[in-house]
Amino acid sequence: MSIFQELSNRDRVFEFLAPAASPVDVRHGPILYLEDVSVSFDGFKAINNLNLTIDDGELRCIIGPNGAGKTTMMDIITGKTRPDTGSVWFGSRHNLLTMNEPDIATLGIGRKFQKPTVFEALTVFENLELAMAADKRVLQTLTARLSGEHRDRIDEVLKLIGLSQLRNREAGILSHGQKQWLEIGMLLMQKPRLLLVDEPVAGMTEQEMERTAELLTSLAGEQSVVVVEHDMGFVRSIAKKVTVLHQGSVLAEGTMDQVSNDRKVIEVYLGEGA
Amino acid sequence: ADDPIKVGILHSLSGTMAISESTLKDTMLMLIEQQNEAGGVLGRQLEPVVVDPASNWPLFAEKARELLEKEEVDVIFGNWTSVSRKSVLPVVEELNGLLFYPVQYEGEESSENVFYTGAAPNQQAIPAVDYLMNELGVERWVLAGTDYVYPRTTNKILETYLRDHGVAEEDIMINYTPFGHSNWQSIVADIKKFGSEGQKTAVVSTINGDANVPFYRELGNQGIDAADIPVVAFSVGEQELSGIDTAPLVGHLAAWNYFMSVESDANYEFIDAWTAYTGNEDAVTNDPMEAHFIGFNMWVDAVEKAGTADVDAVKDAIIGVTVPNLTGGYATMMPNHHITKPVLIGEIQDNGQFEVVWETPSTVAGDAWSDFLPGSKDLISDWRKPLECGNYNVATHSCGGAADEAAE
Amino acid sequence: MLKVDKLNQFYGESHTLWDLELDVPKGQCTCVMGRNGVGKTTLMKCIMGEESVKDGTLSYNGGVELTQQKVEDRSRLGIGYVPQGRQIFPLLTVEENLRTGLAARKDSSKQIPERIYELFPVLKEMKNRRGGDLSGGQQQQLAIGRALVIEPKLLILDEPGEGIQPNIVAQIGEVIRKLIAEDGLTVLLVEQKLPFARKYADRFAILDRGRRVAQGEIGELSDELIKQHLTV
Amino acid sequence: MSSSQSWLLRPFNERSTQLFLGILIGAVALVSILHLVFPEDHALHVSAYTVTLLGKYLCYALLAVAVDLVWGYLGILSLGHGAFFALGGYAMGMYLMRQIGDRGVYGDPVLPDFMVFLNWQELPWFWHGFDMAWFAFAMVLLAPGLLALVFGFLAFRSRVTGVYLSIITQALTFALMLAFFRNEMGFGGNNGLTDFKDILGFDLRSDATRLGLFIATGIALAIGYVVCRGIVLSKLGRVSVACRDAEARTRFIGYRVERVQLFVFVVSAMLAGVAGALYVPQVGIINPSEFSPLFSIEVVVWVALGGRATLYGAVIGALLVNYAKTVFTGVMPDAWLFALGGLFVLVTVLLPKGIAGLLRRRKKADDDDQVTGQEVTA
Amino acid sequence: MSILRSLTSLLLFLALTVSSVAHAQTSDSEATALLQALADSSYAQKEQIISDIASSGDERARTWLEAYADGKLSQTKDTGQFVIVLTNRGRDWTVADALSGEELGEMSRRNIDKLRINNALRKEVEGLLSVIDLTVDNADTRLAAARALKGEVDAVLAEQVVSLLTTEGDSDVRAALEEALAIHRVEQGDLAAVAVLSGSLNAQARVALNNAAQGDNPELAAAASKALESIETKLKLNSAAETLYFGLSLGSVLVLAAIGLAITFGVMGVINMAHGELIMLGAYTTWGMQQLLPGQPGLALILSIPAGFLVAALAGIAIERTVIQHLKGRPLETLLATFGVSLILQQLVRTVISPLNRSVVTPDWMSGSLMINEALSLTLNRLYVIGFALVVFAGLMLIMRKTRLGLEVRAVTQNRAMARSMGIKATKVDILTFGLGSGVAGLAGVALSQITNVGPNLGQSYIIDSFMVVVFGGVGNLWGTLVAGLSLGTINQILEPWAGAVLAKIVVLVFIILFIQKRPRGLFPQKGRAAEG
Ligand SMILES: Nc1ncnc2c1ncn2[C@@H]1O[C@H](COP(=O)(O)OP(=O)(O)OP(=O)(O)O)[C@@H](O)[C@H]1O
Ligand SMILES: Nc1ncnc2c1ncn2[C@@H]1O[C@H](COP(=O)(O)OP(=O)(O)OP(=O)(O)O)[C@@H](O)[C@H]1O
Ligand SMILES: [Mg+2]
Ligand SMILES: [Mg+2]
Repeated sequence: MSIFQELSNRDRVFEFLAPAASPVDVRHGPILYLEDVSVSFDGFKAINNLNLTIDDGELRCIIGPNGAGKTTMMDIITGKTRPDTGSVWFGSRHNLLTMNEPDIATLGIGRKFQKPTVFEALTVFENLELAMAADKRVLQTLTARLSGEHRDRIDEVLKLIGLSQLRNREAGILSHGQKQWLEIGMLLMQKPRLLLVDEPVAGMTEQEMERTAELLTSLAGEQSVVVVEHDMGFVRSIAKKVTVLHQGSVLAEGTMDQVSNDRKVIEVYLGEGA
Repeated sequence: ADDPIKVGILHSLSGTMAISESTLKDTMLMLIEQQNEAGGVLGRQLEPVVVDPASNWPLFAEKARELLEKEEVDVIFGNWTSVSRKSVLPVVEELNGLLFYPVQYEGEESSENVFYTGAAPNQQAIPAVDYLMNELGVERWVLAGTDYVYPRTTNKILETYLRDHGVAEEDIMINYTPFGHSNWQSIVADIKKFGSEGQKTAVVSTINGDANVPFYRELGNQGIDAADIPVVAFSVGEQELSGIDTAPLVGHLAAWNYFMSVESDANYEFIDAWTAYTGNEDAVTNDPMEAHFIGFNMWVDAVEKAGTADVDAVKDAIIGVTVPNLTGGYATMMPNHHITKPVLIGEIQDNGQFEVVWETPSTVAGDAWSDFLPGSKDLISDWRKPLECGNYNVATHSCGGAADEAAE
Repeated sequence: MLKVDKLNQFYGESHTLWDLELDVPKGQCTCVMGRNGVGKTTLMKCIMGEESVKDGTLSYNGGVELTQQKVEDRSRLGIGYVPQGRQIFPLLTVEENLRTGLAARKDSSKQIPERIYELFPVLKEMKNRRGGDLSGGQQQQLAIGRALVIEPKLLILDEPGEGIQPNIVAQIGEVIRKLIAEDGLTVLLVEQKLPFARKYADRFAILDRGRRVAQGEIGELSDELIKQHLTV
Repeated sequence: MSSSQSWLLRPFNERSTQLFLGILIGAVALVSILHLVFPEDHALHVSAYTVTLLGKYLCYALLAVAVDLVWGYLGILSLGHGAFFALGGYAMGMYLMRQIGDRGVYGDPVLPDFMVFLNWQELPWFWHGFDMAWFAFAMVLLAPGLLALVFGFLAFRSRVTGVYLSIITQALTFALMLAFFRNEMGFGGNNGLTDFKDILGFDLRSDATRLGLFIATGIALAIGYVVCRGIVLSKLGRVSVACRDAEARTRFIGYRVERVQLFVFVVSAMLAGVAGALYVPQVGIINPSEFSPLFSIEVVVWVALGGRATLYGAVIGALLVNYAKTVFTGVMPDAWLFALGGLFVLVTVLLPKGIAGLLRRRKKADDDDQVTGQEVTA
Repeated sequence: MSILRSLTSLLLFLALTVSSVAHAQTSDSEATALLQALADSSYAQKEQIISDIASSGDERARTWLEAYADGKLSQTKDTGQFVIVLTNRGRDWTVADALSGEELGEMSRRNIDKLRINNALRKEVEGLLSVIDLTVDNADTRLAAARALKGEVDAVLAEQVVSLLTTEGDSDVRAALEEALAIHRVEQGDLAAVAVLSGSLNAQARVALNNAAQGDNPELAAAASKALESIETKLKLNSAAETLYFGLSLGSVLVLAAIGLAITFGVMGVINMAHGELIMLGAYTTWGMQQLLPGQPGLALILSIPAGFLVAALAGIAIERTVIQHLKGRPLETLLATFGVSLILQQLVRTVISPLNRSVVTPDWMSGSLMINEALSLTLNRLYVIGFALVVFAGLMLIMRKTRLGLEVRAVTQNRAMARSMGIKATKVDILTFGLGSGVAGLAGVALSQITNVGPNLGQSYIIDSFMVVVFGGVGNLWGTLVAGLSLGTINQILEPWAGAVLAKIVVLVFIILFIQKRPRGLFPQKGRAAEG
């Protein structure tokens, strides 16, 4: 069975893709909850009273014009940027605003960056190894040993992202698209509860896009996924629910059809041709 | 005919101390050249071995070891800073070498293997203070120095000395600055204030090296005149002055055992030789150069007296050796390995020279252990048999720690 | 306008471009396609001189041999470059980013052409913001704008639509066509997205593992070719 | 890769470490044998002078390894590692001073000479305990370690990076230098600590003690190297590299960058301390100039010259530069700075990856062939 | 006090002769006898002879006394002729006959026997000359002389001062004379005179009031204490102003030293360890210029500004071309190479010029100080340096902001490949910028030559501070360098009086370390997404 067939088999999820046991409490509702979040840079309001909830296991697409604040929103969730006001909760127990980046990552929020950033001096394999869910405290990392199981896991992801042959090359020499894939691979290795994926298919071919779509839909359910993308074909192929951001707050929310017929959305984002 | 006698020269030619030390290397080379022209010593030629310890103290020890162990030199002339001497000292003692140290220093040391041809505190600091007190009627004192052992010790000694002479505590201001200190504004302003309270004030400066130029500049610019608040320096000589615009400094003082301006035939000869050697009409001479001149001649005499360059023989032979100094008198090597020196006080002239304004009536013998420090007032040093002790305690009649060890 | 002939390029020991040949006719838009890592970006860098070539020729505008030209002079010859990954100057303001392009302009004008701001109004709005602070898509617009400042005769675009919102992508396509039509601009485009390529390009060339494996009018781009060279 | 082993054993499976340890142990053994077996006037005799000199180089080499660990792998260009080296040295120096006992010139059983003649009445509190070897040796690790811990904790917590970090490490060592210069501090001021007599009861002037110290330094270097190599080869080593190249990104996959930095920094500081401690009895003096910022910069220069991020490159660099210094200062005392400066310039310009780069270039080429080979066949 | 005696007698004499314009000229033999007495007598006797000379009425007396105070009045050993030394550098000195003033050409210095003088005598002579000055036409000279009288007035002199006051027309001189008189009167217990001294910043006045305040006369003591109080507050203000000035001047030295580095390191990213040596080259250029133009230190200094810039800039460009250009993209390695360069440059200076410091002369218009009041004067050399630093800073700011170079160099450092693709001539930009940064270092050297040593170690003493300032201010921000330099300087000077020089420096360093914790990117950080990576 090829890995793709396996992946498209929705009712079975790979062990290695299953989220690590995390103490996130989702019994009382959404996994991610943003309320009245605002942030401004030198007086420019990048996020403006943003409210957003993501349910556990949901796959959500977020679209919106350039500069709408999508990446900034992810920055806030992952602890990179502190909002001026508002609250951000992960499950009902964790207030993300009180935590720093590694804590948030350890809790189970993984992120793929818009501009692919990988560890250029390390090999592709090592990039994945580091991302792998594990005890990431210092001494544990020092004494960590790579078991056969771990290896298999990395190998599988390598195959999935098509970089098996380049596994021992330094990540710095990868082409732009290859780095994109490596980032996705690192995200998978992390086994997060919530995946934040910023423009996953930029620079990919049609077919790769399909592959990515399959991958992301297969993850949803067990894991929650938030995708930001400008490629409408791709969004259409995966989206159940779409949120449109504009000038830092939600402009529209609904199914892809609802949204793409919204006048305002067409005006500020899709354009008449789409 | 025989193998040459090797003379090690251990002066920094690079790094911060090169400013002071590199001329001493040249002085030694000149002296050796002259000696060789005169037939060498015991009919043997002298061969200089120059190394560069690069103003790096551990490197001084390493280079001393190199000279003694690898080059097997018979004598070393070298060092300037105290710390470099301290670093070299154990090596010279261990390998039983000979070291001639040409710079004024804080005393409190006497080694069997080291000959101190520079001034001890009683050959420089104390007479200078006497002069200020008696001739100029100074009543308030600023002791300004660079923060290291020489100024610290000298100032400790002077403090005791002044207090003994009835100077009140609030009439002494002590100030230390780091090496190479260049921003003297507020210190000079403080001195100015301290000096403007009615009594005659003087500054005793043990400020070292590069810090002096900005110090004197600041004095000049803030209008502190030698007639109002004279500064007497122990580390500023002709060589240091050659790097300073001396016009604003005229009248400030320095205490040394030699000045280039001293009028004596020996000095004229030395200066002529030096200018000829360096090929520089304006080359200056200074006190440590004279110390090397004396030390070198003493060593030559001792070797000739002993009939060998062997360290132990020379060590014994040199005590009591008397050679002419450059100021028209004689210097004798004392049993404590220090020499006798006249003390001169000079005023700075606008041409970078000193004018002698006062001198001790006779020469003063260097005192290894100061009488003005509680820890050392009972100590004496005598390297002659049978005492052979660098720190003999006349109160307890015992030789200190170093003797135990020598016995081992 | 540009003719690439027998181009070979190495990264250290690894041979990346193999005897590559490519024709970019004047006044048309040629689209280079290929899977990830086949060497598209490398080819563009070779043309711009950012990577050195082992052998082969790049003759530009009827005879100028680009490989003989200094990197700085290539833009002065009228080649505008929008690199992959934007490569804007992050600590310069938007306006300063644009002004860097003035160096290579023939008329040594000191003004940024108003047209750029008309095309990308967001750049005017954010004139005084640092380039690095812009959102991804804004940066991409800035990169394109910056290339247009030098008023190029040949415009090289390496995946220009990446990260830009759909209506502006379409607008960029229109602009390209307009410039081709009005100013006789030549465009060399790297693009993965078929609809965009089909809509705005005149010709295509497909790279695979460092070799050119197909080329022709855009209409000739068959599903079979796509299957063979563009799918994994 | 031997990734299933304990991190400390891993380096032993590595070719380069085996080679390094082989050469190091071989050289130390050879020098010892030549020193002991041949009589002094024999051509093959290695003099005590040379032994001590080599011992000093090895101390520098260990210091360079410590610097390379933080600079090469963690990306922290420390311009203040001399501070840790000097602190280790002072800890050892204080022990050695206390060992002098009443054999000092003033014969005071407790107070070191410099305190006597500056009129100190009693031993300052921080000098207590240094008469005991175990305490002093613990301080050799603890003093630099603790300083690194506090300093690193503050700096890394505030995410100080790059040149900012470099400059505050420099400020740190500069401040310490000025502080130690102060005679009031009770560390002997500019003269520092000297005139040591013996260590653990062995006479420091005897050749046997010298040889012993040299061998101890060799062993310390070997252990230090293995520890560093172990860290580098472990996952933590790769995390360090990740921090070096993309600090922020490392956080997003869940590593507490500041702790990684702190751990490696403290380890490195302790190694530097050990190097300093072994250095002091061999050169016979410790004074504040070891704290001087220019010394720390020089150490960085050794590492760069040898080849950054290789560890053995650091050793090569330290040995080479210091050997060159010894030779040049003797052979061409007036012009040696030209030679040394020229060496720095030429190596940088001609050998981008330092001297280690020369050695590695061949190996790398082999690896590359393999990879491209794979690609073609795949 | 001996000086009073002679002052008094001289004043008496002057009072008699002030109207008779034509001074009698003593015969040469009388003069020779006087000079011979001066030469032969002991220091104690010389005092009397000086005042004899002063009151001899010989119009050459002033010349002799001046020459004597300067240490220029000498006697030749062979002929016993009295001469005045004109130049006293080197082995042979040029002299002129003391009696006829006729130039005698060069003479070996060993043949010249100086008439000995010491500080006490020098002060005496100066006192005499200044009393003569009290009656000259030039008001400024009179003012200086009157100021010198403060604290020197005694009963006899007081009367003379009173009579001088009747004829004195200049108000400043009058004020000074009155104060001098008041000091004397307070000493005598005159209550009314306290009022004159109240508010005076003169040190002697303070001493007099202090004594009065501690005296037995309760009324006088109370008045004196009150006067002192008002003086104290004034003094505090002045000393605060002084500290601020010291701080600014130290700060401007730091700024000057660092500002070139703010370009080469801050903007270009080259860790230029040879920066200090470029400063040193600037300082040596100044020295060289003064050697070329002996006797015109001021002109030489001004010419050194362009020359120092050029020399350092060319040296910088040479470094850039031979070394740094090969290290593109390896910024850390520039540290290694430039460290080597700095060693070479240092030793080069040692070998080619000298390991010793060189003496750079301060031109007259830069030495001394600008007197704001008697408690506050600003040293001129530092005042000029502050101004110079600001001018250099402004110039640099203009270049970086208003010319294309500023833009291009930033583009090149941020993304060299892309900048070249945009048609920016990166090599040219490198050369120009590095040359500019180095040239500015040279300018710093010119300024520093007026403050500190000109020697081979000059550079080393500034390199650490320079990096500290640039980084503290925020890399890449020129304003940051300015503010950082000035504030570090000021902090240091505020701390120094109570902490001492060493501790103050340590505290400043610790302050920097702690400050960076609060602002990990310096005073003026590069903000935003790009900077945070
Ligand atoms: N540090 C900052 N300083 C100033 N402005 C900023 C900063 N960070 C973000 N912005 C502005 O905030 C807005 C939101 O940016 P963000 O990157 O979140 O947009 P986005 O929705 O991800 O856009 P895109 O689709 O182009 O990636 C943009 O206008 C950007 O210029
Ligand atoms: N600096 C480098 N050193 C070695 N190999 C490199 C380097 N840069 C790129 N490569 C390799 O060269 C090949 C071509 O890369 P290039 O960036 O040209 O691909 P591309 O066609 O533009 O891909 P993408 O569609 O992902 O942008 C890739 O396999 C890449 O791994
Ligand atoms: Mg975005
Ligand atoms: Mg590409």
